[in-house]
Amino acid sequence: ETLTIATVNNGDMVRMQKLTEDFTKKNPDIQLEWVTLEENILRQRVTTDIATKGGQYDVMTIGTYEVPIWAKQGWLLPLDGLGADYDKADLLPSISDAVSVDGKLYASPFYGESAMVMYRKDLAEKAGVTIPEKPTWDQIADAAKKMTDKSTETYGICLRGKAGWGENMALLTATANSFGARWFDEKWTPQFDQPEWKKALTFYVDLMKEAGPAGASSNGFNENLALFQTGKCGIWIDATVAASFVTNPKESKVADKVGYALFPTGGVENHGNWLWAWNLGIPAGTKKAEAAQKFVSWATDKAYTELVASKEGWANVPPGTRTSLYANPEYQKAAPFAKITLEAMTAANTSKPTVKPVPYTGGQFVAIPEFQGLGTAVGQQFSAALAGSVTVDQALQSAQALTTREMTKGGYIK
Amino acid sequence: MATLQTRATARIMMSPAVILLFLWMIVPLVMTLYFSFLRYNLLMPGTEEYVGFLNYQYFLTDPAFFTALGNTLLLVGGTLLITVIGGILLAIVLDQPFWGQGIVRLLVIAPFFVMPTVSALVWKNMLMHPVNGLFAWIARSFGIQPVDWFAQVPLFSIILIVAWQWLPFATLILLTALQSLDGEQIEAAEMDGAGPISRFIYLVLPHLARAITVVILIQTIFLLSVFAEILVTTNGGPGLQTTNIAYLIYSQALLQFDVGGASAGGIVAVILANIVAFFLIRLIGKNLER
Amino acid sequence: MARSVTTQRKLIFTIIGWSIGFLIFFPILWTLLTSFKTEGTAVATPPQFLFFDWTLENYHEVQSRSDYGKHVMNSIVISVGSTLLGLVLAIPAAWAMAFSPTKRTKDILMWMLSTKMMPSVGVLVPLYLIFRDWGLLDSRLGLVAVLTMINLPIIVWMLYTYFKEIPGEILEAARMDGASLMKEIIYVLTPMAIPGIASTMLLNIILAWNEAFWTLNLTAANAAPLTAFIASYSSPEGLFWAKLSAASTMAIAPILIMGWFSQKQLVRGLTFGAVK
Amino acid sequence: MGSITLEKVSKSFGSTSVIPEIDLEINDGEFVVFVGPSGCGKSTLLRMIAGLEDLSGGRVVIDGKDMSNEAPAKRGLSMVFQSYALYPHMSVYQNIAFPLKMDGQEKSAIDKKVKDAAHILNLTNYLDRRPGQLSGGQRQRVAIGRAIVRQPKAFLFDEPLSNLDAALRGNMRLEISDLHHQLKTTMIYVTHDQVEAMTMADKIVVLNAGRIEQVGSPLELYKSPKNVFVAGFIGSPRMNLVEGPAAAKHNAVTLGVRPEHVQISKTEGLWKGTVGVTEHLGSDTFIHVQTENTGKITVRTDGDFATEHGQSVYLTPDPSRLHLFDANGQAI
Amino acid sequence: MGSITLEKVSKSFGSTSVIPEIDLEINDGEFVVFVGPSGCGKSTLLRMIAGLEDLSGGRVVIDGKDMSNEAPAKRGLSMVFQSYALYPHMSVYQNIAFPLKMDGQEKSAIDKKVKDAAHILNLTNYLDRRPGQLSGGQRQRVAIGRAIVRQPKAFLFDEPLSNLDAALRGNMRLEISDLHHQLKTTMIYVTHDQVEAMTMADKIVVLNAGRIEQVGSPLELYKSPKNVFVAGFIGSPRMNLVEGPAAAKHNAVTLGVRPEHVQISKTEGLWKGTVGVTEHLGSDTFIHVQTENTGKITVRTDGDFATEHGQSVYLTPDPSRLHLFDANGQAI
Ligand SMILES: Nc1ncnc2c1ncn2[C@@H]1O[C@H](COP(=O)(O)OP(=O)(O)OP(=O)(O)O)[C@@H](O)[C@H]1O
Ligand SMILES: Nc1ncnc2c1ncn2[C@@H]1O[C@H](COP(=O)(O)OP(=O)(O)OP(=O)(O)O)[C@@H](O)[C@H]1O
Ligand SMILES: [Mg+2]
Ligand SMILES: [Mg+2]
Repeated sequence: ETLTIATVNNGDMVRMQKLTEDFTKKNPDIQLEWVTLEENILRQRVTTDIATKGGQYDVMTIGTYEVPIWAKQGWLLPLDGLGADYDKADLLPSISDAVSVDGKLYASPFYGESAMVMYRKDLAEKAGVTIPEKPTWDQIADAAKKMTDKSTETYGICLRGKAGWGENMALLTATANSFGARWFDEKWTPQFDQPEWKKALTFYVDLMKEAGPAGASSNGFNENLALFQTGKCGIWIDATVAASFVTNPKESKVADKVGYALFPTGGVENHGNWLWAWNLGIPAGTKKAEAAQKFVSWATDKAYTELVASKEGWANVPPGTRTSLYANPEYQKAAPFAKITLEAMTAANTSKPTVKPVPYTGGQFVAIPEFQGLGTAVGQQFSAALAGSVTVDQALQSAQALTTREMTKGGYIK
Repeated sequence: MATLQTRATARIMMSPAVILLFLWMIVPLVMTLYFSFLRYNLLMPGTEEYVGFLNYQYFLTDPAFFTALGNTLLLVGGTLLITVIGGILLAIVLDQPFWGQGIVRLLVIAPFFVMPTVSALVWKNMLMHPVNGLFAWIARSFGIQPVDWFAQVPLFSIILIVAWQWLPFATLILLTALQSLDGEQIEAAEMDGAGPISRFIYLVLPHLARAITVVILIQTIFLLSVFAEILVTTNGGPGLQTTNIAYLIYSQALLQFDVGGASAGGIVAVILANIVAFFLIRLIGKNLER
Repeated sequence: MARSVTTQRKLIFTIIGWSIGFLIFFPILWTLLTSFKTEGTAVATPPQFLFFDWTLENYHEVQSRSDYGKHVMNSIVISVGSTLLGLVLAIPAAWAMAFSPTKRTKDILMWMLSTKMMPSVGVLVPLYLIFRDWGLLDSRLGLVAVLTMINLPIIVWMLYTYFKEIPGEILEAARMDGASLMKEIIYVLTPMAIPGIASTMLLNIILAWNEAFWTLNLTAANAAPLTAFIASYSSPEGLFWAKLSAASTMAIAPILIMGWFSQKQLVRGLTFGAVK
Repeated sequence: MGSITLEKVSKSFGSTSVIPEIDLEINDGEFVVFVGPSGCGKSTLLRMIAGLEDLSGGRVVIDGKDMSNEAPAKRGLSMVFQSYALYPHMSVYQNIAFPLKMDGQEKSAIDKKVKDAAHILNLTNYLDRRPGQLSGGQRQRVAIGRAIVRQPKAFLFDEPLSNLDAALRGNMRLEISDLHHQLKTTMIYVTHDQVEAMTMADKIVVLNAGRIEQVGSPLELYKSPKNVFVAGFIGSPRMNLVEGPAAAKHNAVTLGVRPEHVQISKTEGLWKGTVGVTEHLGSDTFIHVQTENTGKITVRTDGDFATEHGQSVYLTPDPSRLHLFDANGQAI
Repeated sequence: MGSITLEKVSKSFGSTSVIPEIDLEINDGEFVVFVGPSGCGKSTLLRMIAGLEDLSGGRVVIDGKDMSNEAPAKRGLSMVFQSYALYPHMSVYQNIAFPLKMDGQEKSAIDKKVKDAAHILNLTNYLDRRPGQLSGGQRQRVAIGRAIVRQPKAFLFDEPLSNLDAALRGNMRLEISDLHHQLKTTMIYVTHDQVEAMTMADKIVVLNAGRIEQVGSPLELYKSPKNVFVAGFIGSPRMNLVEGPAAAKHNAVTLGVRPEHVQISKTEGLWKGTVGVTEHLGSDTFIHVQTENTGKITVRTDGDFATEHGQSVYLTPDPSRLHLFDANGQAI
């Protein structure tokens, strides 16, 4: 039997691919075929395939955004044959919630992340600022401005700016959450005309203008990572996985100078509710369900963590899925950011992303099928605001208009 | 050539290609047309229903539509401008005798072999990046504020990348055309007292007209559907500044998975492309027949 | 124009020519150089041009992660296969158009070309459904079929222009000599058009090689060509410039080298016979 | 074994009639030349005989059999094209062997026939060359070689020499004539060069706008052209055609006299004129005289007659060699 | 106002010397024809005069001024190319006007000159056409028109008629001769066709392998060729050149006699032979006779001499018209 596995080209998955042998040794009757793709292309491919029942894949790597939507459509097999060693109870509750529908697990988390603040301790010291463990946006702004020194190409803060629902809109939705804003009210009316959004976006644009790097409007995760690693950023607020990259001395000039803090709050008690996990799911149509479950359980159980640790060291194990990992002293030693990561993950609540009531679940995204298109369209407006080609007000107005349009078309607004 | 027999065989010989192409065109086209009248989102199966012209209405009234149309024309026009003018200049340089001509020619045609995605990635990240990019470094070495390409001049940046990929094509065609210019004509003009510039204006340019037409025709066909470069670099942003029709349809089809909307968009694009083609054919008809 | 070219003039053009050539080639050169750097050096400022620690690590990494050979094989099969199939379909069609033209020949040609103007993404879903039903998903055969159809108009058009350069008298001579239609095409037309056919082939192999929409969207594990290979290196989480450069170099090297070796033919191919 | 009859053959392309209706008899072994100005339909007629062009009406009968609807290959004719139409990718040997190969003949038989043909045409040393490596005359010979090996009922030539330069044309003319003497096969030869027509033909067919103006032997046409067209077309330099009183004197509308039949004198004669351009060929001299009443007259004298531009001279046509034509251009 | 002197002019391409060293004097108003076989350097020489080709040595003096290093446009010469080299995208009018426009002349002046030229050349009705819409002869005239409007010191023609068919070539020959009489400008005319050379030239320069074989008027060359090369080249049909005993009798290595100076008889004569191909031109007949001892001899007789293929005849050369050459091919 040959399993075709679609996966994203991130480091942890690549590592899993290299450990294939361990699995095939244990299951000599199962061969693995890997299809590794860049995130956006992967999403297109698997979505087209599953929606048309193309049946090309037996295991798919999907995000927390897709799991609930697909599960509702009955496209995913509920994972009830993962074996005794799987220990479902060990999963972080927030993650486990995100990949379950009606209490049933529809995908098994491979690694998870939230967002947090990473900053340069040396620069902060030089600028004479301290960043508390639970900062507010004002504190961040103040610190960023003080750290900025454009003559040495040191920028106080690096934030995502490239348009895209998974790029700038992830950060901006989380930021908006932390400012008390929401995408929709209970009747699915878009809320970009509300003061909370204006406050959040104005804050973001102003801060980036003053303390951000050039070209911020086309920076995504990778661009910011490169900037931070080469020592050009004072503060970077992004996904928690970044921590393992910036502390890797082989790649990073600033490996030993990074400090961490929780995602900032902006007046309300909300740390943005950023939660993401890449999960392994099994399409309902597969004829190799049993083998697929075997593989999923191999790749996501505790033994796999130990396997990686033994081959590549504890710093490289996939983070963010299991409580037991964070209790492991060896991991804590290898990953100085473990504590903050865990805190951030537990703080994220996807069923109640904002302080005001909303009809959707999510966090840095809204878990409705239209969100990819919508988020990207709104993201384009906001990145235009950041680039300075439109004002914040214009951007919000356009966002409101186009969101209303799409929601009407989608039948949400009657 | 023209006996009844040969004409009959000709029809038979042509039919496989024509029939297959016709099927290739018509089957997806009919399906697309059919889908375009449905509410059909891949992510919400089972909700398909006939909605009349709703999808068209939404596509055409999309505030992004006219911007995208404009951007499409700018992208095609700008790229054509750069490649044709650059191609002519380059062809003239390459036509002069100099040392290592053959090698330079190889260097110049190389971009044509690079996959669009690869070239977009390389340009965006390694060259145009305002902080880490090579251009920024060069600018700073001269003490100039580096250009923030994708924020300040996003569409132009895309045009630049696309033009880089197509410049070799234009150069090669124009170079070949240039080399086919009758030497005696140039000599005649020389005897007639025409200097290099007059010769260029009165002889070389008109001689290249046909080749330029070919460049325009072929490139337009390919440029109308550029989207990989946009996807990789700007995702159509900031704002709508780099969204073209192809990208707009892409976002409907592969971000929203709105098959109905994308189909309507596809039909609109086909119509637009045919309008462009109509003008092109009239242009070509005149110039190719000669 | 056999007047001597002054050395000075030649020198000036040597400088201009090489500068332009270098500038245009630079992005590729830079990719090549970057592929030998470590990820850290790849993003370093100021950029390192030649004096860095050259490493083959990226190539090792790329090789160990994906089956480069399989992707290359797929690329070759798909691009060559679709081109050959296209030729088989196009040669008779072009023969008919060139040597037995009717009033509608030009229209048919233009119509064929206009089928290329359909945005592929608009017809993805219909085609995906057809492919699924016919079991062609992720098969080389399916891709060969699609790319054949995509490039067929160009192949027909190019062959048509080449065939038109062949004097009809030669085919008539063959006919007088007793050759049947099949023999006329096999023994006379095709060998005479070899240069044209070769350049058509080259250009279409390149176009098929670089086609990145259908090859990505209709394949999974088995039939994925180099475009899919590249898609597994672009923008993952973490630094990737050097690895991407290595992968890019590997993806474009075969076609680049082929293109360079056959550039004489290619020039002909590119001009679509339009420039005589 | 090689007689060809055209019966009411006509041809139109779309609505334009190129050949209204032609009847023609070509006997076995004859060398027939179709001659006429460019665009008069010579090639079209030849191609209809060959089967490369459909008939719009009428019949083509070869050796008594109606071949009007037969495929070219079946008619047993060979054709030599203006552009030679050699197969550039085949060697001379292969070119000549091609029709035999198509005929499915045996290797050894082919070899013998090709070598024989090459011997006749002096091509033995070039059998391995490609057409591109041959001179114009050699290519022409290969084309002929390809035509002979099939031992056709008749050869069709379409302006086979028009791409050669003057000297070579002269030589090839002789070679083709020689060949005809050797093979004694029917040949139909198209040209618009009247010198070729005169020197090679047994029978000349003069065509004009798709119509046959006259059929006859070269000397017949030279001596008694049926009409003005033929008179003007045959003979070099052209016959002088005079209208007006000079012609009226003989009760004709047009009077023709060939340059070689005009006497020139510095002292006296019928027509007075001044010398224009004089062309010295060495052996002959052509003097173009602008006469006072009868227009430009060309006179041919021997090489030694000395004149100067602008000089006054007198011309006298030989009265026994006058050609007279009526208002319709028909000979009286 | 139009004399051209070549002094020790030489040319080599790389290491191959194409023109060893040439001295030549061309007088104002002369019509000089360069003639010689293909590849002998005619075009090269002409192009050196025009300035389109560098000199490897020597000087080109035009009207007493050394122009060896002057740009083509500065030399005041006009050239008509073999391929016409018309500007295909310009109308006839624009083509002719081009040199004037380049000269920066006024619109009205240009218009007058173009119209005048068109009038001289009978092109008035075609001024709006593109070259592609013209016949060969008309194109040729446009090329000449473009050359005249500049009122150059001299015209250079490089095989201007070689792309035309026989009849047209005859006409254009006359037209160019006429033009020369009209304009009286120096003309240098390159051809490899000896008929053109003979009929048009005031002075013929026979070139062979880059060397001048003989310079003289057409009749001089015809009557007393300096060597075998010139003898064989000038005259049509070619002079019969006989070696062996027949020549030795006259103490020469080669004996030459022109076809028009050989008597043919059915009964008696010096050389016996059999008739091969006979070419009837109407006015003359060329008989190709295979003699027993002296090879193939061509004889020219008048149109009425009747022979048959294979018939025995006797030939007698006119003793007063024999040309004798020594072992080096020089005339004795
Ligand atoms: N395929 C065609 N369609 C329409 N008209 C044609 C076609 N072929 C020939 N003609 C016309 O038929 C007439 C006769 O053409 P044809 O080629 O037989 O002339 P020709 O006597 O051979 O002339 P030339 O001496 O120039 O070869 C011409 O007026 C030509 O324009
Ligand atoms: N650019 C060149 N490089 C090298 N050799 C050349 C060049 N141009 C001409 N030649 C040689 O110089 C010789 C004379 O050439 P030229 O063109 O003057 O001959 P021609 O007498 O005009 O012949 P034709 O009658 O064929 O036009 C030829 O042997 C030719 O090969
Ligand atoms: Mg013809
Ligand atoms: Mg020449």
